[in-house]
Amino acid sequence: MIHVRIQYFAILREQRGQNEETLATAAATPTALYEELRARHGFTLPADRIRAAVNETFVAADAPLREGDRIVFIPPVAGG
Amino acid sequence: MIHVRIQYFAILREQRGQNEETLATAAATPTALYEELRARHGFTLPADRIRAAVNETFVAADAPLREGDRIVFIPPVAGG
Amino acid sequence: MFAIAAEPIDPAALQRRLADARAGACVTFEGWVRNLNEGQTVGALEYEAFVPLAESEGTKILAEARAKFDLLGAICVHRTGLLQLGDMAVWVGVTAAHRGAAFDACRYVIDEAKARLPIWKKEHYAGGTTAWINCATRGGAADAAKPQF
Amino acid sequence: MFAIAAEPIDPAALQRRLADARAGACVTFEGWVRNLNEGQTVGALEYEAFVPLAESEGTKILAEARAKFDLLGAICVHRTGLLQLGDMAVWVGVTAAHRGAAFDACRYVIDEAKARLPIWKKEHYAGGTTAWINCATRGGAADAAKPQF
Repeated sequence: MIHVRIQYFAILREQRGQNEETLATAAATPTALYEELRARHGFTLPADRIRAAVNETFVAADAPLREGDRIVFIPPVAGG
Repeated sequence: MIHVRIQYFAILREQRGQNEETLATAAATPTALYEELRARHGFTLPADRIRAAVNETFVAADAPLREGDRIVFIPPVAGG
Repeated sequence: MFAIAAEPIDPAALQRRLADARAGACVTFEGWVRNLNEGQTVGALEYEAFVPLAESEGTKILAEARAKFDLLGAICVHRTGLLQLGDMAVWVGVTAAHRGAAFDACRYVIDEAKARLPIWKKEHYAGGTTAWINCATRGGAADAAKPQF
Repeated sequence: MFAIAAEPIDPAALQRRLADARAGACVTFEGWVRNLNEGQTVGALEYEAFVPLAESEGTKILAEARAKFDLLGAICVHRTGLLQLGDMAVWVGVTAAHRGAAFDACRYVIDEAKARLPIWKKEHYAGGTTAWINCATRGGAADAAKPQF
Protein backbone atom coordinates (compact mmCIF):
# COMPACT_ATOMS: atom_id res chain seq x y z
CA MET A 1 0.00 0.00 0.00
CA ILE A 2 1.14 3.54 -0.80
CA HIS A 3 -0.24 6.82 0.42
CA VAL A 4 -1.19 9.36 -2.24
CA ARG A 5 -2.95 12.70 -2.31
CA ILE A 6 -5.65 13.23 -4.93
CA GLN A 7 -6.96 16.61 -6.03
CA TYR A 8 -10.31 16.79 -7.82
CA PHE A 9 -11.40 19.34 -10.41
CA ALA A 10 -14.55 20.15 -12.33
CA ILE A 11 -17.01 17.28 -12.76
CA LEU A 12 -14.89 14.93 -10.61
CA ARG A 13 -14.79 17.47 -7.78
CA GLU A 14 -18.56 17.79 -7.91
CA GLN A 15 -19.15 14.04 -8.06
CA ARG A 16 -16.66 13.42 -5.24
CA GLY A 17 -18.10 16.27 -3.17
CA GLN A 18 -14.68 17.52 -2.10
CA ASN A 19 -11.51 19.07 -3.50
CA GLU A 20 -8.99 16.54 -2.32
CA GLU A 21 -8.29 13.53 -0.20
CA THR A 22 -5.34 11.47 0.98
CA LEU A 23 -5.68 7.71 0.89
CA ALA A 24 -3.87 4.42 1.02
CA THR A 25 -4.15 2.31 -2.11
CA ALA A 26 -2.81 -0.88 -3.64
CA ALA A 27 -3.28 0.57 -7.15
CA ALA A 28 -0.04 0.50 -9.13
CA THR A 29 -1.05 2.91 -11.91
CA PRO A 30 -3.28 5.97 -12.43
CA THR A 31 -5.81 3.88 -14.36
CA ALA A 32 -6.05 1.29 -11.60
CA LEU A 33 -6.47 4.03 -9.00
CA TYR A 34 -9.13 5.79 -11.08
CA GLU A 35 -11.10 2.56 -11.46
CA GLU A 36 -10.93 2.02 -7.70
CA LEU A 37 -12.21 5.55 -7.01
CA ARG A 38 -14.78 5.37 -9.76
CA ALA A 39 -16.32 2.27 -8.19
CA ARG A 40 -16.29 3.94 -4.76
CA HIS A 41 -17.61 7.39 -5.73
CA GLY A 42 -19.71 6.72 -8.83
CA PHE A 43 -17.72 8.86 -11.25
CA THR A 44 -19.57 8.87 -14.57
CA LEU A 45 -16.58 9.30 -16.88
CA PRO A 46 -14.95 6.07 -18.05
CA ALA A 47 -11.20 5.71 -17.48
CA ASP A 48 -10.41 6.04 -21.17
CA ARG A 49 -11.68 9.64 -21.15
CA ILE A 50 -9.46 10.61 -18.21
CA ARG A 51 -5.82 11.67 -18.31
CA ALA A 52 -3.60 11.70 -15.24
CA ALA A 53 -1.07 14.11 -13.82
CA VAL A 54 1.35 13.10 -11.10
CA ASN A 55 3.23 15.78 -9.20
CA GLU A 56 1.96 18.40 -11.66
CA THR A 57 3.16 16.63 -14.79
CA PHE A 58 1.09 14.68 -17.32
CA VAL A 59 1.90 10.97 -17.12
CA ALA A 60 0.93 7.84 -19.04
CA ALA A 61 -2.13 5.93 -17.82
CA ASP A 62 0.12 3.02 -16.83
CA ALA A 63 2.89 5.04 -15.17
CA PRO A 64 3.99 3.65 -11.79
CA LEU A 65 2.58 5.32 -8.66
CA ARG A 66 4.88 5.98 -5.72
CA GLU A 67 4.50 6.80 -2.04
CA GLY A 68 3.60 10.46 -1.57
CA ASP A 69 2.54 11.14 -5.15
CA ARG A 70 0.14 14.02 -5.76
CA ILE A 71 -2.35 12.86 -8.36
CA VAL A 72 -4.85 14.78 -10.46
CA PHE A 73 -7.30 13.08 -12.79
CA ILE A 74 -7.94 15.30 -15.81
CA PRO A 75 -11.47 15.09 -17.26
CA PRO A 76 -11.82 16.11 -20.92
CA VAL A 77 -10.62 19.71 -21.14
CA ALA A 78 -12.46 22.64 -22.66
CA GLY A 79 -10.18 25.63 -22.38
CA GLY A 80 -10.72 28.73 -24.43
CA MET B 1 -10.10 66.00 -78.36
CA ILE B 2 -11.69 65.51 -74.96
CA HIS B 3 -11.11 67.34 -71.72
CA VAL B 4 -10.19 65.27 -68.71
CA ARG B 5 -9.07 65.93 -65.16
CA ILE B 6 -6.12 63.95 -63.83
CA GLN B 7 -5.25 63.53 -60.15
CA TYR B 8 -1.76 62.41 -59.17
CA PHE B 9 -0.73 60.42 -56.14
CA ALA B 10 2.49 59.22 -54.56
CA ILE B 11 5.45 58.87 -56.93
CA LEU B 12 3.47 60.28 -59.88
CA ARG B 13 2.47 63.35 -57.85
CA GLU B 14 6.10 63.96 -56.95
CA GLN B 15 7.36 63.42 -60.50
CA ARG B 16 4.59 65.64 -61.92
CA GLY B 17 5.18 68.27 -59.24
CA GLN B 18 1.46 68.87 -58.72
CA ASN B 19 -1.67 67.15 -57.44
CA GLU B 20 -3.87 67.50 -60.49
CA GLU B 21 -4.35 69.07 -63.87
CA THR B 22 -7.05 69.41 -66.50
CA LEU B 23 -6.06 68.93 -70.13
CA ALA B 24 -7.27 68.31 -73.65
CA THR B 25 -6.13 65.02 -75.16
CA ALA B 26 -6.62 62.87 -78.22
CA ALA B 27 -5.87 59.72 -76.17
CA ALA B 28 -8.69 57.21 -76.41
CA THR B 29 -7.69 54.98 -73.48
CA PRO B 30 -5.99 55.26 -70.08
CA THR B 31 -2.87 53.57 -71.45
CA ALA B 32 -2.61 55.98 -74.37
CA LEU B 33 -3.09 58.92 -72.03
CA TYR B 34 -0.49 57.61 -69.60
CA GLU B 35 2.06 57.18 -72.39
CA GLU B 36 1.39 60.75 -73.54
CA LEU B 37 1.90 62.10 -70.00
CA ARG B 38 4.88 59.87 -69.36
CA ALA B 39 6.65 61.28 -72.41
CA ARG B 40 5.80 64.82 -71.33
CA HIS B 41 6.62 64.56 -67.61
CA GLY B 42 9.27 61.84 -67.45
CA PHE B 43 7.35 59.39 -65.27
CA THR B 44 9.68 56.49 -64.46
CA LEU B 45 7.07 53.74 -64.12
CA PRO B 46 6.22 51.90 -67.35
CA ALA B 47 2.56 51.73 -68.35
CA ASP B 48 2.30 48.04 -67.56
CA ARG B 49 2.90 48.76 -63.85
CA ILE B 50 0.12 51.35 -63.69
CA ARG B 51 -3.59 50.73 -63.20
CA ALA B 52 -6.23 53.30 -63.98
CA ALA B 53 -9.34 54.56 -62.24
CA VAL B 54 -11.94 56.65 -64.04
CA ASN B 55 -14.52 58.51 -61.99
CA GLU B 56 -13.36 56.70 -58.86
CA THR B 57 -13.71 53.20 -60.28
CA PHE B 58 -10.97 50.85 -61.46
CA VAL B 59 -11.15 50.41 -65.24
CA ALA B 60 -9.34 48.31 -67.86
CA ALA B 61 -6.24 49.80 -69.46
CA ASP B 62 -8.08 49.99 -72.79
CA ALA B 63 -11.39 51.36 -71.48
CA PRO B 64 -12.75 54.28 -73.54
CA LEU B 65 -12.16 57.80 -72.20
CA ARG B 66 -14.96 60.35 -72.35
CA GLU B 67 -15.32 64.10 -72.08
CA GLY B 68 -15.18 65.20 -68.45
CA ASP B 69 -13.70 61.99 -67.06
CA ARG B 70 -11.77 62.20 -63.81
CA ILE B 71 -8.73 59.97 -64.14
CA VAL B 72 -6.30 58.61 -61.57
CA PHE B 73 -3.25 56.56 -62.49
CA ILE B 74 -2.53 54.02 -59.74
CA PRO B 75 1.16 53.20 -59.18
CA PRO B 76 1.88 49.81 -57.55
CA VAL B 77 0.13 49.85 -54.20
CA ALA B 78 1.62 49.08 -50.80
CA GLY B 79 -1.17 49.32 -48.28
CA GLY B 80 -0.88 47.85 -44.82
CA MET C 1 4.29 34.92 -21.08
CA PHE C 2 1.49 32.57 -20.12
CA ALA C 3 -0.80 33.19 -17.16
CA ILE C 4 -4.01 32.03 -15.54
CA ALA C 5 -6.05 35.01 -14.33
CA ALA C 6 -8.79 35.00 -11.73
CA GLU C 7 -9.60 38.64 -12.55
CA PRO C 8 -10.70 40.28 -15.83
CA ILE C 9 -8.06 40.35 -18.57
CA ASP C 10 -6.75 43.77 -19.64
CA PRO C 11 -5.91 43.28 -23.33
CA ALA C 12 -4.53 46.79 -23.85
CA ALA C 13 -1.97 46.30 -21.08
CA LEU C 14 -0.96 42.92 -22.47
CA GLN C 15 -0.59 44.29 -25.97
CA ARG C 16 1.64 47.11 -24.75
CA ARG C 17 4.02 44.45 -23.46
CA LEU C 18 4.36 43.22 -27.04
CA ALA C 19 5.59 46.57 -28.37
CA ASP C 20 8.78 45.96 -30.37
CA ALA C 21 10.43 48.18 -32.99
CA ARG C 22 11.14 45.09 -35.11
CA ALA C 23 7.47 44.06 -35.22
CA GLY C 24 5.43 44.75 -38.35
CA ALA C 25 2.46 42.58 -37.38
CA CYS C 26 0.47 41.93 -34.23
CA VAL C 27 -2.33 39.34 -34.32
CA THR C 28 -4.60 38.84 -31.34
CA PHE C 29 -7.28 36.31 -30.54
CA GLU C 30 -9.96 36.89 -27.93
CA GLY C 31 -12.37 34.19 -26.83
CA TRP C 32 -15.66 35.67 -25.65
CA VAL C 33 -18.54 34.01 -23.78
CA ARG C 34 -21.32 33.72 -26.32
CA ASN C 35 -25.04 33.26 -25.84
CA LEU C 36 -25.48 29.95 -27.65
CA ASN C 37 -23.63 26.64 -27.58
CA GLU C 38 -24.90 23.53 -29.30
CA GLY C 39 -28.30 25.18 -29.58
CA GLN C 40 -28.67 25.91 -25.85
CA THR C 41 -28.96 29.46 -24.49
CA VAL C 42 -25.97 30.16 -22.27
CA GLY C 43 -26.34 32.68 -19.44
CA ALA C 44 -22.91 32.41 -17.82
CA LEU C 45 -19.83 30.27 -17.86
CA GLU C 46 -17.51 28.95 -15.19
CA TYR C 47 -13.87 28.13 -15.85
CA GLU C 48 -11.87 26.00 -13.46
CA ALA C 49 -8.15 25.30 -13.90
CA PHE C 50 -5.52 23.05 -12.39
CA VAL C 51 -3.27 26.08 -12.18
CA PRO C 52 0.31 24.76 -11.87
CA LEU C 53 -0.11 22.29 -14.73
CA ALA C 54 -2.02 24.81 -16.84
CA GLU C 55 0.83 27.28 -16.38
CA SER C 56 3.55 24.81 -17.30
CA GLU C 57 1.57 23.48 -20.27
CA GLY C 58 0.73 27.00 -21.46
CA THR C 59 4.37 28.04 -21.19
CA LYS C 60 5.30 24.97 -23.23
CA ILE C 61 2.76 25.87 -25.94
CA LEU C 62 4.23 29.37 -26.26
CA ALA C 63 7.76 27.94 -26.50
CA GLU C 64 6.58 25.60 -29.27
CA ALA C 65 5.06 28.53 -31.14
CA ARG C 66 8.35 30.46 -30.91
CA ALA C 67 10.23 27.41 -32.20
CA LYS C 68 7.86 26.81 -35.12
CA PHE C 69 7.25 30.38 -36.29
CA ASP C 70 9.42 33.45 -36.74
CA LEU C 71 7.98 35.37 -33.77
CA LEU C 72 9.10 38.34 -31.74
CA GLY C 73 6.64 38.01 -28.84
CA ALA C 74 3.81 35.78 -27.64
CA ILE C 75 1.44 36.12 -24.69
CA CYS C 76 -1.54 34.03 -23.61
CA VAL C 77 -3.78 34.65 -20.60
CA HIS C 78 -6.73 32.44 -19.65
CA ARG C 79 -9.46 33.38 -17.19
CA THR C 80 -10.88 31.29 -14.40
CA GLY C 81 -14.03 31.91 -12.40
CA LEU C 82 -17.58 32.88 -13.30
CA LEU C 83 -17.88 34.78 -16.58
CA GLN C 84 -20.91 36.52 -18.01
CA LEU C 85 -22.04 36.91 -21.63
CA GLY C 86 -19.48 38.90 -23.59
CA ASP C 87 -16.71 38.48 -21.03
CA MET C 88 -13.24 37.57 -22.28
CA ALA C 89 -12.24 34.00 -21.47
CA VAL C 90 -8.85 33.96 -23.18
CA TRP C 91 -6.48 36.38 -24.86
CA VAL C 92 -3.64 35.48 -27.20
CA GLY C 93 -1.34 38.07 -28.77
CA VAL C 94 1.69 37.49 -30.96
CA THR C 95 4.06 39.79 -32.82
CA ALA C 96 6.33 39.10 -35.77
CA ALA C 97 8.16 40.99 -38.47
CA HIS C 98 5.69 39.62 -41.03
CA ARG C 99 2.01 38.82 -40.80
CA GLY C 100 2.09 35.22 -42.00
CA ALA C 101 4.02 34.02 -38.97
CA ALA C 102 1.85 36.11 -36.64
CA PHE C 103 -1.42 34.61 -37.93
CA ASP C 104 -0.09 31.05 -37.95
CA ALA C 105 1.38 31.32 -34.46
CA CYS C 106 -1.70 32.93 -32.93
CA ARG C 107 -3.86 30.17 -34.29
CA TYR C 108 -1.42 27.51 -33.14
CA VAL C 109 -1.45 28.86 -29.60
CA ILE C 110 -5.24 28.98 -29.23
CA ASP C 111 -5.73 25.59 -30.90
CA GLU C 112 -3.21 23.94 -28.59
CA ALA C 113 -4.47 25.84 -25.54
CA LYS C 114 -8.00 24.60 -26.12
CA ALA C 115 -6.86 21.03 -26.60
CA ARG C 116 -4.19 20.72 -23.91
CA LEU C 117 -4.64 23.10 -20.99
CA PRO C 118 -6.19 21.47 -17.90
CA ILE C 119 -9.07 23.95 -17.85
CA TRP C 120 -12.72 23.00 -17.62
CA LYS C 121 -15.82 24.88 -18.58
CA LYS C 122 -19.24 24.64 -17.01
CA GLU C 123 -22.10 26.23 -18.87
CA HIS C 124 -25.04 27.73 -17.02
CA TYR C 125 -28.14 27.60 -19.19
CA ALA C 126 -31.17 29.86 -19.29
CA GLY C 127 -33.36 27.21 -17.62
CA GLY C 128 -31.08 26.94 -14.58
CA THR C 129 -29.34 23.72 -15.62
CA THR C 130 -25.59 23.40 -15.99
CA ALA C 131 -23.18 21.12 -17.84
CA TRP C 132 -19.44 20.48 -17.80
CA ILE C 133 -18.49 20.76 -21.46
CA ASN C 134 -17.14 17.56 -23.07
CA CYS C 135 -17.83 15.61 -19.86
CA ALA C 136 -21.26 14.12 -20.47
CA THR C 137 -21.29 10.35 -20.80
CA ARG C 138 -24.47 9.91 -22.81
CA GLY C 139 -25.53 11.52 -26.08
CA GLY C 140 -26.86 15.04 -25.96
CA ALA C 141 -25.96 18.61 -26.70
CA ALA C 142 -23.27 19.02 -24.09
CA ASP C 143 -21.59 15.76 -24.98
CA ALA C 144 -20.27 16.70 -28.38
CA ALA C 145 -16.71 17.96 -28.34
CA LYS C 146 -17.61 20.89 -30.54
CA PRO C 147 -15.75 24.18 -30.28
CA GLN C 148 -17.11 26.98 -28.13
CA PHE C 149 -15.62 29.50 -30.53
CA MET D 1 -17.06 49.29 -41.63
CA PHE D 2 -14.06 50.39 -43.63
CA ALA D 3 -12.39 53.76 -43.16
CA ILE D 4 -9.31 55.76 -44.05
CA ALA D 5 -8.05 57.69 -41.04
CA ALA D 6 -5.77 60.72 -41.06
CA GLU D 7 -5.51 60.54 -37.26
CA PRO D 8 -4.22 57.76 -34.96
CA ILE D 9 -6.37 54.63 -34.85
CA ASP D 10 -8.11 53.81 -31.54
CA PRO D 11 -8.25 49.99 -31.55
CA ALA D 12 -10.16 49.71 -28.26
CA ALA D 13 -12.98 51.89 -29.59
CA LEU D 14 -13.14 49.90 -32.82
CA GLN D 15 -13.20 46.61 -30.97
CA ARG D 16 -16.08 47.79 -28.76
CA ARG D 17 -18.11 48.26 -31.94
CA LEU D 18 -17.67 44.54 -32.61
CA ALA D 19 -19.27 43.49 -29.31
CA ASP D 20 -21.95 40.88 -30.07
CA ALA D 21 -23.55 38.33 -27.73
CA ARG D 22 -23.37 35.72 -30.50
CA ALA D 23 -19.60 36.13 -30.94
CA GLY D 24 -17.25 33.54 -29.45
CA ALA D 25 -14.13 34.72 -31.28
CA CYS D 26 -12.56 38.06 -32.11
CA VAL D 27 -9.37 38.13 -34.18
CA THR D 28 -7.52 41.37 -34.81
CA PHE D 29 -4.58 42.28 -36.98
CA GLU D 30 -2.48 45.38 -36.43
CA GLY D 31 0.16 46.53 -38.88
CA TRP D 32 2.94 48.45 -37.13
CA VAL D 33 5.72 50.57 -38.60
CA ARG D 34 8.87 48.55 -38.06
CA ASN D 35 12.46 49.61 -38.03
CA LEU D 36 13.75 47.49 -40.89
CA ASN D 37 12.51 46.81 -44.40
CA GLU D 38 14.55 44.95 -46.99
CA GLY D 39 17.60 45.50 -44.83
CA GLN D 40 17.28 49.29 -44.64
CA THR D 41 16.73 51.12 -41.36
CA VAL D 42 13.37 52.86 -41.47
CA GLY D 43 12.85 56.01 -39.42
CA ALA D 44 9.34 56.96 -40.46
CA LEU D 45 6.73 56.08 -43.02
CA GLU D 46 4.29 58.10 -45.06
CA TYR D 47 1.00 56.71 -46.32
CA GLU D 48 -0.95 58.39 -49.07
CA ALA D 49 -4.38 57.19 -50.25
CA PHE D 50 -6.76 57.91 -53.10
CA VAL D 51 -9.51 58.10 -50.51
CA PRO D 52 -12.82 57.60 -52.38
CA LEU D 53 -11.53 54.57 -54.27
CA ALA D 54 -9.78 53.17 -51.18
CA GLU D 55 -13.07 53.44 -49.30
CA SER D 56 -15.14 51.74 -51.97
CA GLU D 57 -12.51 49.02 -52.50
CA GLY D 58 -12.13 48.48 -48.74
CA THR D 59 -15.89 48.21 -48.32
CA LYS D 60 -15.94 45.66 -51.14
CA ILE D 61 -13.21 43.58 -49.43
CA LEU D 62 -15.20 43.47 -46.19
CA ALA D 63 -18.34 42.42 -48.08
CA GLU D 64 -16.37 39.63 -49.76
CA ALA D 65 -15.12 38.46 -46.36
CA ARG D 66 -18.67 38.35 -45.03
CA ALA D 67 -19.80 36.36 -48.08
CA LYS D 68 -16.92 33.85 -47.83
CA PHE D 69 -16.78 33.31 -44.06
CA ASP D 70 -19.37 32.90 -41.33
CA LEU D 71 -18.77 36.30 -39.71
CA LEU D 72 -20.69 38.49 -37.31
CA GLY D 73 -18.69 41.70 -37.74
CA ALA D 74 -15.72 43.08 -39.66
CA ILE D 75 -13.93 46.41 -39.44
CA CYS D 76 -10.83 47.71 -41.19
CA VAL D 77 -9.22 51.12 -40.73
CA HIS D 78 -6.11 52.30 -42.59
CA ARG D 79 -4.00 55.30 -41.65
CA THR D 80 -2.69 58.00 -43.92
CA GLY D 81 -0.04 60.61 -43.17
CA LEU D 82 3.36 60.48 -41.53
CA LEU D 83 3.84 57.58 -39.09
CA GLN D 84 6.70 56.93 -36.71
CA LEU D 85 8.28 53.68 -35.59
CA GLY D 86 5.74 51.56 -33.72
CA ASP D 87 2.73 53.51 -34.96
CA MET D 88 -0.27 51.56 -36.17
CA ALA D 89 -0.74 51.69 -39.94
CA VAL D 90 -3.77 49.43 -40.23
CA TRP D 91 -6.25 47.68 -37.94
CA VAL D 92 -8.49 44.77 -38.89
CA GLY D 93 -10.95 43.19 -36.47
CA VAL D 94 -13.45 40.42 -37.14
CA THR D 95 -15.89 38.50 -34.97
CA ALA D 96 -17.52 35.14 -35.51
CA ALA D 97 -19.23 32.44 -33.51
CA HIS D 98 -16.19 30.19 -34.08
CA ARG D 99 -12.51 30.97 -34.32
CA GLY D 100 -11.75 29.31 -37.67
CA ALA D 101 -13.90 31.76 -39.60
CA ALA D 102 -12.51 34.68 -37.61
CA PHE D 103 -8.86 33.80 -38.37
CA ASP D 104 -9.52 33.09 -42.03
CA ALA D 105 -11.53 36.26 -42.55
CA CYS D 106 -9.06 38.52 -40.76
CA ARG D 107 -6.25 37.21 -42.91
CA TYR D 108 -8.32 37.54 -46.06
CA VAL D 109 -9.09 41.17 -45.29
CA ILE D 110 -5.48 42.21 -44.66
CA ASP D 111 -4.14 40.23 -47.64
CA GLU D 112 -6.66 41.81 -50.00
CA ALA D 113 -6.24 45.25 -48.44
CA LYS D 114 -2.50 45.16 -49.01
CA ALA D 115 -2.90 44.03 -52.61
CA ARG D 116 -5.85 46.13 -53.73
CA LEU D 117 -6.29 49.38 -51.80
CA PRO D 118 -4.98 52.45 -53.65
CA ILE D 119 -2.63 53.35 -50.82
CA TRP D 120 1.06 54.10 -51.23
CA LYS D 121 3.88 53.96 -48.76
CA LYS D 122 7.00 56.08 -48.73
CA GLU D 123 9.78 54.97 -46.43
CA HIS D 124 12.10 57.51 -44.84
CA TYR D 125 15.47 55.92 -44.13
CA ALA D 126 18.02 56.67 -41.46
CA GLY D 127 20.36 58.32 -43.98
CA GLY D 128 17.72 60.86 -45.06
CA THR D 129 16.77 59.14 -48.32
CA THR D 130 13.22 58.05 -49.13
CA ALA D 131 11.58 55.51 -51.44
CA TRP D 132 8.04 54.80 -52.62
CA ILE D 133 7.64 51.11 -51.93
CA ASN D 134 7.11 48.88 -54.99
CA CYS D 135 7.61 51.87 -57.31
CA ALA D 136 11.31 51.67 -58.13
CA THR D 137 12.06 50.94 -61.77
CA ARG D 138 15.55 49.53 -61.43
CA GLY D 139 16.83 46.69 -59.24
CA GLY D 140 17.48 47.41 -55.61
CA ALA D 141 16.08 46.97 -52.16
CA ALA D 142 13.01 49.13 -52.55
CA ASP D 143 12.01 47.52 -55.83
CA ALA D 144 11.10 44.10 -54.56
CA ALA D 145 7.41 43.63 -53.85
CA LYS D 146 8.13 42.06 -50.49
CA PRO D 147 5.71 42.37 -47.56
CA GLN D 148 6.18 45.13 -45.01
CA PHE D 149 4.70 42.89 -42.32
